[in-house]
Amino acid sequence: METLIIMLIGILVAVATYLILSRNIIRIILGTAVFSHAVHLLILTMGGLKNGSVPLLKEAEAPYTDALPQALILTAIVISFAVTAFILVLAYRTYQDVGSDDLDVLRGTKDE
Amino acid sequence: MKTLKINDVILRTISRIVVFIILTFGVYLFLSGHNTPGGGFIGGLVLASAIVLLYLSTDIETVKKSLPMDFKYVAALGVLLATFTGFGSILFGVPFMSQTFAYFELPIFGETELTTVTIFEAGVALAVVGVVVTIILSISEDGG
Amino acid sequence: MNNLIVLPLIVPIIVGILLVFLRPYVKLQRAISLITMISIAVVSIFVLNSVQTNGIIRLDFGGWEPPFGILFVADSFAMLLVLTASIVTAICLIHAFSSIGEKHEKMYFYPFVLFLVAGVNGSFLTGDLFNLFVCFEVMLLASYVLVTLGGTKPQLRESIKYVVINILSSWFFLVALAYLYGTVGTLNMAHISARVAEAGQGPLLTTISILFLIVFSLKAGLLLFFWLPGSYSVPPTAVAALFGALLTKVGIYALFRTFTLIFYHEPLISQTLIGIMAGVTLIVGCMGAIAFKDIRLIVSYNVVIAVGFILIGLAIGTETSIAGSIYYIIHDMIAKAMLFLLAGTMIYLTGKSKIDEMSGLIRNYPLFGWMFFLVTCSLAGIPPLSGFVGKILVGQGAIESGSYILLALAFISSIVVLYSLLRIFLNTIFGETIISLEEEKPMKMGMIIPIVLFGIATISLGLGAEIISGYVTDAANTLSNPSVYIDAVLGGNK
Amino acid sequence: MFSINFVILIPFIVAALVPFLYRRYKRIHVGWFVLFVPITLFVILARLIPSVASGKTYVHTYEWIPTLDFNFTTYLDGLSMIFALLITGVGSLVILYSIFYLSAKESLQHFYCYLLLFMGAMLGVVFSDNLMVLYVFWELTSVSSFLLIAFWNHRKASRLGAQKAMLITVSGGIAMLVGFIMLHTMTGSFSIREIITTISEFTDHDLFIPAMILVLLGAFTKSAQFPFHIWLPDAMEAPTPVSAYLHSATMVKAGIYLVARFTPVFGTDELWFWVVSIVGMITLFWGSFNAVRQTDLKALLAFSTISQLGLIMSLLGLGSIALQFGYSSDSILYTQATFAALFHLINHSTFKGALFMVVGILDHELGTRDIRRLGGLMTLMPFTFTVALIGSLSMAGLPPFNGFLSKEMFFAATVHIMELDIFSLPSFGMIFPVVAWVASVFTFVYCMIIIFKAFLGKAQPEKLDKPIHEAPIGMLLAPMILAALVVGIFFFPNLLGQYILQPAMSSIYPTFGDTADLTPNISAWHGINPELLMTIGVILVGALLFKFLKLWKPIYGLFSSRYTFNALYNYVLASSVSGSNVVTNRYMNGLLRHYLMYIFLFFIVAVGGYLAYSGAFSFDMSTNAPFNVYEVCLVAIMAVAALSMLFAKSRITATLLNGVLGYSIAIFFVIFRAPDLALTQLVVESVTTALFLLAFSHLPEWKKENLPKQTKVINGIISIAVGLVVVLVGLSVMDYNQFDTISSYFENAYELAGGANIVNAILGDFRGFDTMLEVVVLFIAGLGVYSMIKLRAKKEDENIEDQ
Repeated sequence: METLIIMLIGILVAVATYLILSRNIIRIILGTAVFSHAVHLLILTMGGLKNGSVPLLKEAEAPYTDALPQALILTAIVISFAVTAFILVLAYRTYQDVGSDDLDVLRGTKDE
Repeated sequence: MKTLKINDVILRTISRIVVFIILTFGVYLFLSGHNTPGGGFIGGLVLASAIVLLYLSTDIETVKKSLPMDFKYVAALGVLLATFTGFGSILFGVPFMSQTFAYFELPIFGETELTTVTIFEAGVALAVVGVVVTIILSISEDGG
Repeated sequence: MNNLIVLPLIVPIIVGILLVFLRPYVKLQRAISLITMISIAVVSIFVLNSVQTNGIIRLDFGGWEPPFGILFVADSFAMLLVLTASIVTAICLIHAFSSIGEKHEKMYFYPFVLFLVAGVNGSFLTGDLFNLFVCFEVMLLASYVLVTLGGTKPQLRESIKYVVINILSSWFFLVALAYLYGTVGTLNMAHISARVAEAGQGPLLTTISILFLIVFSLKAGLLLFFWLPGSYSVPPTAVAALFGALLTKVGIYALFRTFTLIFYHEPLISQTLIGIMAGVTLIVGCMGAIAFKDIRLIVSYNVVIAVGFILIGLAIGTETSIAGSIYYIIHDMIAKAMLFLLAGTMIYLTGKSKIDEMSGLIRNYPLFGWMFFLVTCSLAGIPPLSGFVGKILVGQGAIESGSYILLALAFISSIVVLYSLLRIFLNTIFGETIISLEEEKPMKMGMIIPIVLFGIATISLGLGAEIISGYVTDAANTLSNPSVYIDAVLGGNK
Repeated sequence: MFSINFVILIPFIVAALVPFLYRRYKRIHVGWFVLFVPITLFVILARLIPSVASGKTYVHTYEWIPTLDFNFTTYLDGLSMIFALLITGVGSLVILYSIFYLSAKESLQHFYCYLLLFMGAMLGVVFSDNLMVLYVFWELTSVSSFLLIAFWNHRKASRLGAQKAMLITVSGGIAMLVGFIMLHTMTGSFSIREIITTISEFTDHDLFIPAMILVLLGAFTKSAQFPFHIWLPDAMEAPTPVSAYLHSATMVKAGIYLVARFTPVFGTDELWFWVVSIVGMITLFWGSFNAVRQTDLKALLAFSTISQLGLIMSLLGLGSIALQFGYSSDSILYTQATFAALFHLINHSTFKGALFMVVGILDHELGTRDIRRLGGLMTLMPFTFTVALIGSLSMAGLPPFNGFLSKEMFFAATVHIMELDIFSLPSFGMIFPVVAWVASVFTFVYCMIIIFKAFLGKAQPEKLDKPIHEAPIGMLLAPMILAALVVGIFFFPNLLGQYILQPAMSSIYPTFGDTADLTPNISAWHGINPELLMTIGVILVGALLFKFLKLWKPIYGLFSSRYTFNALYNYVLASSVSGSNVVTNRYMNGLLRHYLMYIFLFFIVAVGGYLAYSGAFSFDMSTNAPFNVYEVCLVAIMAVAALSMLFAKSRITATLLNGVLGYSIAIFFVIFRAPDLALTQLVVESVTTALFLLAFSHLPEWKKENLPKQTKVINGIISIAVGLVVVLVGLSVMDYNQFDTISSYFENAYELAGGANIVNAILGDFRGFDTMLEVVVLFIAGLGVYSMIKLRAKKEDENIEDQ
C-alpha cells in the first residue's frame, strides 16, 4: 500500500512542479495547493500506513497507529491554508494594480 | 457591493435551518475534541463555514447587523486567549504551556473533567473563526 | 528561572496582538514596541550571562521530557544572535518612526514587525525541528506582509516571486521533515543527533542532509538567492534594513545548527559541498555587487557576499573559523542594517535611486556622508571596526585547515565589497553638490539617530571585541563539539 | 616619561579636538594649534635618541583583545626611531608649510583632522610590535591617504586618484594580512620580536614562502614598487603639503620599514634577496625613465620618488645577503648596503621634501606646474631657486650634498655584490651596477630638467596666471630648513651615522652582536674607486643626454599608452563592471520560472545525484500494508484528476479538480485511521475552493499557456525528474526501519493529558506550542490579507519606487 501511495505522491509532485513552472499566477497557486496535498500524504505514509487502530483510547484498543504525523499534518494543513489564502489575495491585488496575471509581464523593467 | 445573484429563495430557506445545525455541530465538535475526533481547529472551521454560509445566503449588511463584532478583534481575542493560557503557567512557576486537568462534580453533567486545554482550544477556535471570516469578508467587500 | 528563555518569542507576540487593539494610537504603538524590543534585549543579556555561568539552559514546554515535548534551548550562540537581533530591531524601529509614514503605522505595521522578530527569535532558540518549521512560517508570513505593505507596483511584483519561492522552500522543508521522521522517528534535534550518531550517517541520511542543505540555503540565500535582490529593494527603508539584517541570518543559523550538531559525520557534504556553494555564492555576489547602478541592488548583493563569507567559516569547520563566522554574523547584522538605512535615507533625500543621478551629498548632509564612509570601512573589514576580528579568525581557520581557495575567495571578496561601496560613496557622497543648499530636503532627526547608533555599535564592537569574545569562544566550543548540546538537552538535568 | 602607546594616541586625540578648535577660534589659522603636536612628539623622541643609541629599547603592552592575543605592544628601537623622527620632523615642517599654503576658505578642520589621523596611524605602524595592531594602523594610513587625496572631492580626478590609491594599498594590505596570519599559524605568536627569535626552525615550513611573498606584496603596493606604482602619480591630485608629507617622506616609506623590519625574519631565504633587489632595481629604472618624459613638475617628482624608493628597496635587498654568512669580521662589506639604504632614506626625505615644497610654491604663487609654461624664475624667485638647486643637485648625487654620499655608497654596494659567488651571482651580478648606473643617468637628466627648464631659460610671464613673485617668507621657511639639512648632513655625516643609523642596524641584524663595526665611517672622499668613476660617468653622459633631449625624446612614443599598467588597471575595473552586469542579468532576469527551474535543477542534481552516487536507494514491498480494490480505484481517480489539471481548459474545472484531489485525500485520511485529519481536510478544502472562486471574480479567465514548445518539454522533464527523486527517496525511507518512533509515549495520553483523543492531546498539550504558533501564523495571514486589501498605494508616491 505504501508503495502505491508514494507513486501517487510522485505523480502529484510532478503535476505540481509543472503547474508552478507555468506563466499564469492561478496555475502557480494551484500548483502550490497540489504540492501541499502531496506533502501531507507523504508525512502520513512516512509514519507507516494502517499499522494499528484509530488513535482514540476509548474507541479502540492498542496498538494505535502513529499519532504524531497526524498532528504534524493538521498543523501543516492549517498553515498551507493560511499561505494559500494570502497568495490568492496577493495574486488578485497584483492583477488589480499591475494589470496582468502573466509572470513574464511581471519580470520588472530591465535594470540597464 | 454586488450581491451574489443566485436563486435566493431555495438557498435562503435551507440555509436558515442548516446554519443552526452546523453551528450546533461545530460547538459539539469543539467540546468533544478531548476524547473523540474534534478539537479547536475543526470546531472553529465548522463555525466559520456556518457564518460564511450566512453571508452567502444573505447580503453583507444584514449579517453585519446581526453579528456586529469586527472579526479581526475576534481573531485577536482568540490568539490572546491561546497565548495567555500558556503564559498563565509561568505565573504558577511551572514550565511554559503546562496544562492541568482535574475531575469535578458538576450538578447537571455529573463527573466531568475540566482542563485548561479546553480554554486553549477555545482560543484556537475563536482565532480560526475570526481569521477565516476576515479573509472572506475582506475579499468579498473589496468587490470593486 | 528558565521560563525567561521563552520571553524573546512570547512577549513580542502578545504585545503585537495588544497593539492590534491600539490601532488608532500610533504614538502609543511606537513607544510600546520600542520598550518591548529594549526589554527583550535586556532579558537576552541576562540569559546570556547565566548561560555563561551555568551552561546551556533548557525549557521544556508543558513540562514534558525532551524527546517527547517541544523545548527551547538557550546556548550562547543562539542568545548572541537573539541579543543582536533585538538591538538591531530596536534601532530600525527608531528609524521607522519617522520614515514609515502614518498610513502604514495605522495598518498594523508594528504588530507585523513584532511578529517577524518573534519568528526570528523563535527560530534561534527552538530545539525541535518541526517547531523550527513553524517559527520559520511565522517569520516568513510576517515578512510576506511587510514586503507587500504599501501596495506599490514594484512591491507587489517582487513579493509574488518572493512568496512563491518561499512556499516552495517551506514545501521542501516539510518533505525533508517527513523523510527524517520516516528514518529516525523523532523531532527533537538533540535526539535526532544522538540517533544519527548511533545509526551512523549512512547514504540515506546524507541524502536527507542534502535536502536540509537545500532548504536552509534557500532561506539563507546561499547560492539559491534569486528571491533576495528583488525582495530587498522594494520594501520601505526600515523594513528593508530589518530584512537585510535578520532574514538571511536565520537560514545561516539553521545551517550552522544542523551541520555542526546533526549531520557532521559526512565531510563530503558539510565541508566540500557547502564550501563549493559558499565559494560560488561569493563570486556571484561580488559580480552582482559591482554590476548595477541602483543602490538598493548593490546593497542587496552585498548581503549575498556576506552570506557566502560566513558559510566559508562553516565549510572550513574548525573551531577558530566557526568563532570567526559568529563574530562576522554579529558584525554583519549591525553593519548591513546600517547600510540599508543609509541607502534608504539617501533615496528619501534625493528621490533618486541610481548612483549616477546623485552627487555631492557631503556638502548637504556631512554627518550622513561620514556614516556611509564608516560603514564602507567596516564592511570591507578595515581594522578598528567590527568586520576585522571575524575576518581574521576565518582566515586563520582557513590557513590551519589548508583550504586556500576559500581563503583567497574570502579575502578578495572584501576588496570587491570595498570597491562596490566606494563606487556608491564616490559618486553620491563626494563630488559636485547638485542639490543646492536651499531646496535640499531637511534630514529628519529620527533618520540620522539610528544610523549614528549603528555607527557607535560598529566602532564599539570593533574596539571592544573583548567584551563578546568570551561568549563567542563559548558558542564556538558548543558548536564544534555536539556532545555539549546533547548532554544539556537529553542529559535530564534541570 | 610618556609610554610610546600614549605618543601614538596623542595625534588621534588632537584630531578629534580639531573641529572644535576650528569652530572656536575662527580668526587664528587652526594649523598653528596642530603644529604643536608633531613638534612636542619630535622633542620627546629626540630626548630618547641617546638612550636608544646605547642599545636600550622601550617595550610597553596594553591588552586589546587578550583572548585572541591582539595586544597593543609598542617597541621603540633604532629602526623605529629613524622613522618616528622622520614622521614627526617632516610632519612639523609640512604643517608649518601648509599654514601658508592652504587659504582659510578651505575646509581646514577636515584637512588637519585627516593629517593628524595619518600621523597617528603612521607612528602606530612604525612602533607596533604586534602584527595585527600593525595591520590596524597600516589600513588606517591607507584610509587617511584616501581622505587626503580626495580632499578636493568635487574634482573628478582627485576622486579617481583616491579610489585607485585606496584599492591598491588596501588590496596589498589584505595580502599582507594573510601573510601575517600565515606567520602566526607557523610560529604561534603575533609579536614580531618573538617571531624573529623562533623563525629559524620554520624556514622550510611550506607556509614560509607564501607568507614572505604576501608580506612583500603588502610592502610593494604601499611603497609603489614596480607593478603597483601606478597609484602614486594619480595621488598627486592631493594638495602639495600632502604630497610632500605622505607621498614622498612617510607613507610610501612604510613598505620600506616593513621590508627592513622583516629582513631578520625572511632575509635568510635566497628568494627574498632576489625578489626585493630585482623589484627595487626595476622600479629604480622604470621610475627615472618615466620621470624624464613628464611635463608636469609634480608628476616628475612623483616618478622620481618611485625610482628613489626602488633604490632604497634594492639596497635593503642587497643588504639582506649579509645574513647568509652570519656574523664575521668582513660582514661589513655586505651590511654596508643596508646602512646605505637607511642613510639614503633620510637624505631622500630631506631633498624630496624640499623639492615638493618648491613645486608647491610654484603652483601656489604662479598657478601652474607645467614645465612648458615655466622658465626664467631664477632672478625673480632667488630663494626658491636656491632651494630647488640644492634639492635637485643632491638628488642627482653631486658632491657638496648628502645625496652624493648615499649615491656613492649605493654604487659601492652594487659593485661589491658582483664579487660574491653565492646565489648564482657571478652570472647575474652584473645587472646591478649597470641598471644602477643607467637609472642614475636618467635621474641626473630629470634633475637638470627641473633646474634648467623651470628656473633658467627665458621667462614667459604671459603664460602664467599670476605675475612672477617670490613666495612669502612663511612658505619658504620649511624648504630652507630642509635644504640646510641637506647640506648639513654632507658635512657631519658620522654624527647621523653613529647616533641614529647604528642602532637601526642592530634592529635589522639582531644576531650580529655589537653593531659598532657594522657602520662604516662615512667620508666624502676615499680615493679613486669604481664608485667615483661611475659618478663622473653619470654627470658626463647625463649632461650630454640633457643637451640632446629633443633628439631622443620621441622614443617615449614607441610603446603606445594602451599597454601601460594604468591602462591595465582601468581596463580591469571597467571590464569587471560591464562583464558582471552581463552575467548577472543573464541569470537574474526577473522571471520566476527561471528561478524555480534553477532551484529544481539544483534539487535534482544534488539529492538525486547523491542518491545515485551513494547507492542509498533500497526498495522492498514485503512490509507494505495490504490494499484492496477500492483503494486502488481511489488512487487511480486522484492520478487522473491530477493529470487532467494540466490540460484543464477553464480555471473552474482546474479548481474543481483540485477539490476532487482534496476530498479524495480526506477519504484516504479516513482509510488510514485519521478521523481528525479527515474532518479538517474536508472543511479546509471547501473553504479554500470558496476562496478560489471568490478570487476568480477579480481575475481574468486564463488564456491558453502559450509557452514555446521547447520550454514545455523542459518543464515536463524537470517535473518528472523531481517527482521521481521524491518517489525514490520515499521508497528508500520506507525500507529504513532501524528506529521506532517516539509516539508510543503518547499512547498513555489519558493518564498524562487527561484526553482519549491522542491527536488532540498532542495538539493541545504535548506539542501545544506548535499549535499556538500556528494560530499566530493564521492571525498574521488574516491581518495581512486585511491590510493588503485596505492599504492601496496612492498615485503620487508611485514615482519614487517605480524604476
